[in-house]
This record gives sequence, C-alpha cells and structure tokens, in this order.
Amino acid sequence: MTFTAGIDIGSTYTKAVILDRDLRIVGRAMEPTGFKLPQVSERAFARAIEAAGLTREDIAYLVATGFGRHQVTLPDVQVTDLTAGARGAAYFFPNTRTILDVGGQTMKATRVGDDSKVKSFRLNDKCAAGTGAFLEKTARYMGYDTSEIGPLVATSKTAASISGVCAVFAESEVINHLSEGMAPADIMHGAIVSLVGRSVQLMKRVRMEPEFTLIGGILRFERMVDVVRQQLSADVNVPPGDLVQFTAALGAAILGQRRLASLQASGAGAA
Amino acid sequence: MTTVVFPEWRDKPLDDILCACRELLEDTDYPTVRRWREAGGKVIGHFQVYFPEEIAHAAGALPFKVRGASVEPTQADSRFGSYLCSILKTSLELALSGRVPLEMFVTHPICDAARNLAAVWGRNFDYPCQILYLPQNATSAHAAAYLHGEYRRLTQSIEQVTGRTVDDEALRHSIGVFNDNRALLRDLYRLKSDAPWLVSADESYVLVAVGCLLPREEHNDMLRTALPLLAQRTAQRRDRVRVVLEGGFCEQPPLDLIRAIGRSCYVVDDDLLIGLRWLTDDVPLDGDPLYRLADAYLNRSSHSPVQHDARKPKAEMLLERMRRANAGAAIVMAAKMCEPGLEEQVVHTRALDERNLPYFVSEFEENMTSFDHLEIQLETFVENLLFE
Amino acid sequence: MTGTGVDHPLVGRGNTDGARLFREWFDALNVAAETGRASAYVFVMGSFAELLGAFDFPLVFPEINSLQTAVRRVAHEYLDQAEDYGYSPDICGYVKADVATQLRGGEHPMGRIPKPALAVYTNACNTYIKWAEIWERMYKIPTFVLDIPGTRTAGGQTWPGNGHFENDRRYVAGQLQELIALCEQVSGVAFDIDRLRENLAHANAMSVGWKRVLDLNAARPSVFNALSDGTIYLGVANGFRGTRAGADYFRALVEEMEYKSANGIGTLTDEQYRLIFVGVPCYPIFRRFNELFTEWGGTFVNSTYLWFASGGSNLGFEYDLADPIASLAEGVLIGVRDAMDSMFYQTGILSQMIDDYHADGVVYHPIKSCRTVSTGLADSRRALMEARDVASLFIESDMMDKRVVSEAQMKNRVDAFFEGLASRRLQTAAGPA
Amino acid sequence: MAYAAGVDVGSTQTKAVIIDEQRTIVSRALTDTGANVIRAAEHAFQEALRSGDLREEEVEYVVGTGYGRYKVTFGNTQVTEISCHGRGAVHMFPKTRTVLDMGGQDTKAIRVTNTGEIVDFCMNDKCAAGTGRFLGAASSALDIPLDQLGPTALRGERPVKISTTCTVFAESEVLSWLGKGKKIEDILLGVHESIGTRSIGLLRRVGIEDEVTFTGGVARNEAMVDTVNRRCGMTVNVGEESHYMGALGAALFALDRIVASRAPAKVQGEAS
Repeated sequence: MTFTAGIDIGSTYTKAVILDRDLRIVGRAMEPTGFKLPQVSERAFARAIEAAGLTREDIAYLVATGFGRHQVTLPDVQVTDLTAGARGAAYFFPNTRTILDVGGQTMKATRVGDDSKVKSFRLNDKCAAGTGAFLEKTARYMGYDTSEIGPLVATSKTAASISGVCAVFAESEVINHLSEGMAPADIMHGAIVSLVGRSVQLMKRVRMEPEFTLIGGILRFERMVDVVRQQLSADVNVPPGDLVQFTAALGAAILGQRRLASLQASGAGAA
Repeated sequence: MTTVVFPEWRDKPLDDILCACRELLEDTDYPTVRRWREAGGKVIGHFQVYFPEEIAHAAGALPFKVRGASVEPTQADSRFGSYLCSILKTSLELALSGRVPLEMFVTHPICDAARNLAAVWGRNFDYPCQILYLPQNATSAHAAAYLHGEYRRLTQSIEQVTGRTVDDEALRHSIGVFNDNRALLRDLYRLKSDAPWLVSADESYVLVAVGCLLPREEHNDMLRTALPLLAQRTAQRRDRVRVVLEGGFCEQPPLDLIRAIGRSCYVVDDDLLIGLRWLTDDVPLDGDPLYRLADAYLNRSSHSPVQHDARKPKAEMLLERMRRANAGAAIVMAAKMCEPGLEEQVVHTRALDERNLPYFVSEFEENMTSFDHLEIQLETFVENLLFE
Repeated sequence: MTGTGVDHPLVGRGNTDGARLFREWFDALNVAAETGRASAYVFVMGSFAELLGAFDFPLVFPEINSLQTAVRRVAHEYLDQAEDYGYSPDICGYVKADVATQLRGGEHPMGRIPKPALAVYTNACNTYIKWAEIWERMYKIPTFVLDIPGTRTAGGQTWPGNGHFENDRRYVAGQLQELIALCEQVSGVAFDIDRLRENLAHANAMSVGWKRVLDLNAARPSVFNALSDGTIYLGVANGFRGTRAGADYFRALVEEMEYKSANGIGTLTDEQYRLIFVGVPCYPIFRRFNELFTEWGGTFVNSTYLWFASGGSNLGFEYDLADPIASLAEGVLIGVRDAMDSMFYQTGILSQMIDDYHADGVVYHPIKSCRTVSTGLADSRRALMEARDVASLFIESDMMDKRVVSEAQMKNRVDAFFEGLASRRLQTAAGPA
Repeated sequence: MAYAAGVDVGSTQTKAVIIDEQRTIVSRALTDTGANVIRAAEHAFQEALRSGDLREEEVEYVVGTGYGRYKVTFGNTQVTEISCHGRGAVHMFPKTRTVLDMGGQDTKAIRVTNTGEIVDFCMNDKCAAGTGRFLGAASSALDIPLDQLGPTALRGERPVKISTTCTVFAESEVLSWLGKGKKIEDILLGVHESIGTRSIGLLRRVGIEDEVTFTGGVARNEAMVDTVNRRCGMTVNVGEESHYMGALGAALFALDRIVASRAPAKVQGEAS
C-alpha cells in the first residue's frame, strides 16, 4: 500500500498518474473530459491502475486537481492545479522558481520557493486576449486548424503587430493585415508574440526568478517556447515529450506521497 | 419616530436572526426603508464611506447608506462610460429604478467618480443633492473649525428637508445611540478576533451590514440580542489561517465571496463597511456636539485609502491591524476600476513582501456571480500556507 | 501643426515660441536634475506657481511629464514598468508613467526630471492625493494637500462677498499660511511678499491674455485649433505661470490672434465644421486623432481641456496686488473650482459656447485614466442633447494607454459623425420641406 | 434604367444589394468574408450581378460599407455602416427613429430622422462583450447550430446569470453551467438576456424612440428579438432583409449620388 494517484480533471482532458513511493511513474492515462466529470475521472483512474498492473486496493492515497476537482467522488483531498503544477514542474526541474502555465482558457504564473511551495501567483483576468483561445481564434479566422498553427508559424520571419485589446477585435486587425497582403504565418507569429507579451507581464507580476518552467497545452506550439525565450532573454524548461500534459496530475500524486508519508509516520491510516 | 421597521428577527433563535438579516440584506426592494416611509418618515441617502449619520438621525430622518446593490444597472449604465466601478452605477440605479426614494442625497469626494455622482444625481432628481467636503488636509490647524462649519451647514440643509430643527440635546441623544452602536460593533469584532470559530465571516458581515438599512436603535437591539447568543455557541476551533481582509471600504464584495473566504480562512479583522465603524471610540457627550463630531472624524478615526492623513501611513495601518488581530496573512482586495483601492493594493502588497508576510491579492465586483476563478486562487493560497 | 499658407512673421509665432519655451523649460529641469537641485512637484489644476516661484523652486508638473511620454510614443514602456511594479491596468496612466519615471531615476524623453523636495497639490483630483502619497513613501518628503472645498450643490456656486465663499476663503488662506511656513522650511528661503506680488502681476497678465485668445477663436475661420495649437499654448500657461516670460508670451499670442482674426486668417484646415472638444486629448495618437477630424474639414474652436488644465487662467481672473494672500486664496478657489466642479454646470457652458463659437458639433472623449473628467460625461451629454439640437460624438479611449486606443474603431465613429453632420447640412440647405 | 449597388464587408459576412431607380431590390448576395477581404467583396458583388442577371456596367454607382469598406476596390465611395444601417432601416420601416444593429463584433444603437439621417449613435467601445459573437460562442460550446439557438432559448424559463463579459469566455461559462446541471434552454436564455442587457444600455444612451428597428444578422434570432422587445417595452421592427440592411443603405446612398450627379446643385455642402 505505497502507491498514490493524482487525477487532473482539466477543461479538455482528464489525466491520471500512479506513483510508487520512490516517485516513479508506474502508470498513467488520459481521457477527453466531456461533461460527466465523475465518470471520466473514474475511467482515467481505472485505466492508469490497469496500465500500472495494479488494483484499486493498491492505491493508498488519491489527490484530485484541475477545474473539476470538486466534482470527483474518489479523492482523499483536492488541491488546485497551481499547487499541483508547481510540484509537477519541480519533479522535472528541481530548480524551478517560476512556472508559466498557458492553457486554452487561462494563463497562470506561479513563483515557488526551494521547497516548491507556491509563494506568489497570478491568473489572467477574465479576458481571452491572453489565452490560447486567442491563438485559436486568430488561426480559425484565417482558415487554419489549430493543429496547423505550429508548422505555420515555423515558416515566419517577422511578426505582424497585433495589439490584442480583445480577442474578437483582434480580428479586425487581422483583416487589415491580410488585405495589406501580409502572410498568415507572420500574423500568427504576431498573435503569439502578443500572447507571450502578456504571459511575461504576468510572470513579472509574481516577481519571477529563474529557472523558468513552461507547462500547459499551449506548448503544442514550439514557436511559443522560442518567443518566450526571446522575451525573457533566458532559457526555459519544458517537460519532456507528452509528459508535459501530466504535470499537474503528477504533482497531485507527489503531494499524495508526501501526505501518505506523514500519515504513516503519525501512525494514522489513509484518511 | 417609534416605527419598528425590522421585526422579523425578534424573539427568534440565533440562526433565524442571522437568516432574517441575510434576507433583509439581499432584498432589493428595501422593505425597512419602505416601512419607514409608509410611517411618514423621511430618508436621507448618503454615499459610502463616511457620513455623520447622527445629524440626520437627530433631525428625525433615516440615514440610508447608499452602497450599491446587486441589481442590473440597466438605466444607470447610460449615464456613465465603460471605465467605472460598479457601485456608482448600481447606486444610481437604485434611485432611477424607484427602489429607494429619497428626500435628499449627499455624496462626499472619497474619489473623483463619487464627487461627480452629486452632479449626475442632481440632473436626474429634483430633491437636494449635495457634496459634503470632508477635509483632506486632516493635520491642518484649520481643519476642525472648517469641518465644524460644514457640519453646521449640513445640519441646516437637513433641517429644511425634515422640517425639524436639531438642538444640542437631540444631537447628544443621537450621538449616544451611535456610540452604543459602535461599541456593539466593536464587541462583535472582538469576538471575531478572539473566537472566529463562533462567528463566520459572512455571519458577522450581515449582522453589521443591516445597520445601513435600520434606525440605529433597532440595530442596537438586534446586536444586543445576537452577540450573547453567538458567544454561547459551541462550535469548535478549526485549523484555519487567521487573515485580515482589506479592500471593503467602499464597494462591497458579494456575500457569496465573503462566505467563500470564510470557508477557508478565519477573517479576524477587516475594513468592510468601515464607514459604520469609522469613529474608533465614543464621541464625548459634553461640549458642542457638532464640534465633537468634527473632532472625532479627524482625531478618533480609522484609516482608509480615501482619507489623507500623514499621521496614518497606509502600510503601517494594515500591519498594525494584522498585529492587533494576531493575523498571519492578509487578503488584499480591490473593487474593479476603483482608483484609490487599486493604488492602495500596491502599497499593501509591497509592505507585506518586505516583511515576508503571505497575502492574497485580488479584484472583485459587487455583482460577480461566478467565483471559480477566485476560489482556485484562494485555495492555492491556503493550501500552501497549511500543507507541509 | 498650424501656421497657414500666409507668410507673415506674426502667423504661427505662438507655436514656434511655445515649442521653444517648452523645450527651454525642460532643459532647465534637466540642469536642476544634474545639479541635484530639488524641486517642487505640482499639478495643473492649482499649481500655486505664483507662490512657489517666490521660493526659487523649480516646478515639475508630473502630469505634463507623463503625457510627454505618450506624445513621444514611449508611454507603453513606462506603463508596463509601473504595471510590472504592481499598478493595475485600470488606474490613471499619468500616475503610472510618473512612477516609472521615478523608478528610472528621472529618465525621461525630454531630459532628466529632478527629484521632489516637496509636493504641493489640491483635492481638485483625488488621484493627486494618492499620487503624492507615492512620493511621500519613495522619498520621505513633505507633501501638502491644500484642501479646496468645491461647490456643494448644483446651482450653488458662490462668489466673493457671499458668506459661504468667505468662509472657504478663510480656510484656504489659513492653509496658505501653513504652506508658506513649510516652503520656508524646505527651501531655506524667507518669504518675500513683494516677490509674490510680482509673480501675481505676471499671472494676471497671462490670465487676461489667455482669456482674450480663447475669445478670439469665436472668429470665422477660427484662428487656432483648440486641440492641436491650444495644447501648445496650454503648456506655456502651466510651465510659465507667474513669470515674465509667460506674461510676454501671452501678450504676443494675443497680438498674433488679433492679427489673424482681423485678416480672416484661419488654420490649415479648410473649415467646414466648427467643433468643441470635451475631455483630455488622445496623446498616444495626438496628431492622427486631430487629423481624423481635419480630414473632414472639422476644426476644434474650443476645448474644456483648455479651461480645467490651465489652472483657471481661462477665466481672466486678476489678483488684487494690494492683498496678495487673501487674493491668492480667492484666485485658487475660483480657478480650482472651475476645474473640479465642471460636472455641475458644464452643460450650460457648452450650450452657451455653441452659440458664441457657432459650433456645429460637440466631441466627447472620456478616457479610461481619468474619472475626474470622464465620470458622468455620458449623462451631461444626454442633458446637452435634450437641451440643444446639436450633433455630438462620444468616443472612449485613453490619454496614455494605446492598448485601448483602436484607430480603426475610432475612424469608423468619426466618419459616421461627419456623415451625419453633412446630411444635417443638406437638410438645412434644402430648408423646411 | 440605372442601377445602384451597396457592398457591406462585415467581419464575418459580406453582403451585396443592387437596387433600381425605384429603390426596389433587384438582387442580393451573401458570402463569408474569410481571409481575402477584397475577393470577398468582388465575389459578393458578382454574385448579386449574376442573380440579378445584370452586367457590371449597368450598375452606375457602388458604395462600400462595413469594416472592410475601403477594401471594396471597385466601389465609387465609402459610407460607414452606421449611416447605412440607419438609412436602410428607415427605408424598410419609414417610422423608424431608433435602430439597433447587432453584428459580429459590435452592437450599435442609432437614432435617426424621418429621412434616415443620423442624429446620434453609440457602440460598444471596450471589447466585443455582448455582441452577436457571444451567440457564436454559445453555439460552438453547446454544439447547437446558430439558427437553433433562438428556438431553444425560447423554451427556457429560469435564465442563468452569465457573468463573464468576455465573448470568448462565454464558452467556458456556458460549459460550467452545463456541468452544474442547468438546462440548456435556461443557459441559452441567460446568454440572450446578457446580450439584451448590454444592447439596451446602448439604446438608452441614444434614447429609445418609437419605432425601433432591429437590424443585423442577429435580428433573425427570435429569442433575441423577444428579449429586446421585453426590455424596450415595445415590439421592434424586424425585416426579412435585416442582415442586408447595411448593404441596402449603401445602395440607397449610391442611388443618391446617381441622382445628385444629374442635378449638380444638390451636391453643394456635401463633405466627402
């Protein structure tokens, strides 16, 4: 009974990770979230256990995170994806001090201490101009699919200027650029630059310190990472491969191990 | 005037009293004001923050604190531009929509928007609309004499509205009533600080806030009944962070937000509706009562982002409040588009950073309905104070 | 931007001299900064230049420094820095640009800005008070808010002789005495009432000239554009108030404007529509904003900005040199109230001005940054439209923050506004159908 | 026989209308604006010519309007969509004094004279909050076709409160209501209410004067019309041509120019 699980119920995907006491990932699974949160978290959890070749009884402690964390019936405790993300980022890059998490709907900057506890954090205000949705709208408007954004901007040399006061108003800027014969690649590039500009501002608000680690769905776009590097004129960490998707779930499972340890130390069973 | 406008709480157990207060507070038809008027009473509306309600009280009127409301500003919206706090719009909406008829409206220039409100209000209604210029040069040797004169002027215009002259005796009586009220509120806040598990943030808020809608005598009765009952509660202490909440001096956070904060923290002191608690101890009943009131405003008063007083450096005031309440962290809020509030946030967060005190900073709007965004941040804040 | 085809030494002199004086003023500030000479920070709505000048303080107008960062198109760098420091995007851009200037040790596109030894301000704008508190904390300097009770109620304006006015005058005069003591203490210069008298005399000359210049713009064609040229004159009115240079400049400006109106010389614009501007200019695109109107033959004959940002010089008020302090108190009360009370009686003044200046339309430009001038403009516009059959345009943007200045959106509205003016004109030309 | 045309290049759709000298619509066309604005304008115009069975030279004057009005390269002049919607609305409903136009990225309130001249107008300034695009967001979030939003919302009883002002975030808020188990009808009704509230705010700025005509693509949405009716306390005019109103207005201005060119005296004083 030394395994813990972390489940991250995100707005688009739900991820589950199983950790052993040495913090090795022994199983993970990902499911599209949809509307039925309890069911989907159950399904992701079950598949992760299966992948780990374990049974439900082997899981001593379960931590839920993500926007759906309260709609989940299983967990012993819930934490926010800022707390979980910070632990996850520190798992990959122990010297992480500032984390930027850009998702479809939100943008979060977090500063953590050397104990990887969150010291300061900021979320974008209720305006889409600073989120992935901004990129997707711009792409869709020019007739490109989200998946094409990456390859598209790769070809761009210069970035069009997009002030991005409002994700929708930005379209009229796009119209102008297009009709002035500007290349869609450069416009897309401009959108990314404007988005990164906002992210960096958010990072400054939490008084950022290196090392910087990027997480969140937005990392689908390699160019995004480059632009962040440029604007920070510093190197940034990016979790390896598709593991980046699991950062928060992983962090949740790690918190589970911590909690489990202290519970067993205090002689109590799993809560 | 001896009308009882708020009988709902009387002879009820504590939970029903709290429920009655909550319902009154959330009732956008303002039943207590209506009942007061039906009994022939006059109503003097005054905009947040501070107003010498004693004077209106002594003139037999109901001082009504205009502090926004959870209503759609469908009419008021067209009177203003996009870049404005919500409380100004919803306050005017209360009048434009006929929810709260007044005999007189007084604002005071706590900010530039609030000052201009007098002109906008005056263009839309034909009852007297005034600005009370409270001194912003509190340390000037001439401030007290000036404010004394302003209070005299205010008294005269209120007398004209209510048709009742205010003599020193009447004024002293009213000051006495308000002294009692402030003492009771201090008791409530002492309880909040000593045993926060006995009274939740939102409970304490509704108990205080109904004071804006009631003759103070009734508010005093209710508090005298409720406070002992709170003290007798047997709720047990929980493992929570003790925080001071700053940023509620003017526009008020929605009750659900205060409740959400109370779920994860013990709010052991705050500046919510600070105007009701502006004077920090009793106003002496001897001497010229108007002068006593003026002097109390200048020399026995709380701090706020909208009063300039070199004797009250803002950051120190917050830290002092935290020390007094033995709070380990602060929640520094500001209303959206609130110039003074947002500027104060910088002062406070910088000071807290320097002393390495944890804080949570955020903006709110009186009419916000979804708190997902805010609760995530609140939970993150608390998690990282409590866990490991 | 003006000066017309007409080749006469007088024409356009105000703009050239104004630009030169303005530049000289900032050069002097730069010297003060380099030589570590501490200055007095003041504001346009009640600068007390006449009094502070008597203590040899170099005067710094942070508002003007800030707007210059916008005119020089670097405002966003300053705003970003202040927002990174923690200031909200929703608060006054002037405050933020100044915070950044201070954080940069006075570095500014016009030269270095000296640090404050003292800040003197009124409650004409409550943000002044919060602003000065920033310097209080940054530099531990004394700041003095001279509390000006404004008009208490609509139609309740009071004037000298009225009991209430005299009470307020006593309150203000009392504070002036306290301010004088503070200035002596900070500057080490003893107060000399004759120097004050001298400065007051210069201020009188400027005030008389400024009012005359404004009145002369009722001429057809108008002799200057209140938005573009007017802002240049305004700079001098603030930076050189209470000085001989300032007085001389406005004497010369009157000469120029009288010449232009006598000879029917207008601005570059082929004057089709006479407009009144209400609010604060859109500095991030200062020139372009004006062009959006001049392209259609629209020219601004007057602007509320020229009153409230001139510290009351627009009123032609003259100090009584026999009784300097009491008269200064009176002037400050009248001048500052003219700015801070505007929401009470603006509608009436605009209505009068529409007649006096034969205006075809009123352009309202409320801004994100400033609640003082913006809050309630929609309502006073509503009142004006009910009182008068006049075209009006309402565009919101900002005087510092280009993020909320969308030129495409703006042009769309301005074009529609002129299309409306044009068809109005056709209607009246066609006469009663 | 002379013809006049108006081409309205909006942020999402481009419309063209051709009228004859009797001001009757002889043909119209609609196409998505898409990436190439200039081509969209040409395409819409050519479509209109084809369906009207007209040759290009038969159209004497073309007025471009809408956000892309300067991209109507073949147009003789441009007029803002604000003027055009006012003009078109009064042509369709002569008693119109107030026009509400709800389009892709902005909502306009326009007060007009009996001849369609603009007295006053207001538009959403800050962002696209509460514009037609809000409905687009809801439709993609709930995966309900745009034309089904209205009918569905009409079945709603208890509208939810949509608190977000951001058009893009409307999507996630709609989903979170769904997550909280609210009925789709009530969520959609809430969306319509929130748009209604904002547009009424604009209408009040210019003053709501009988009759009110509702133009723009959104005017085809019954629930939106119903909401506006309730908020205005009157029945607003909605025409078949509601989404062609801008192009129609432009065509009417074009016809004016044709007439004016025949009687030069009338051009005096026109500033453009």
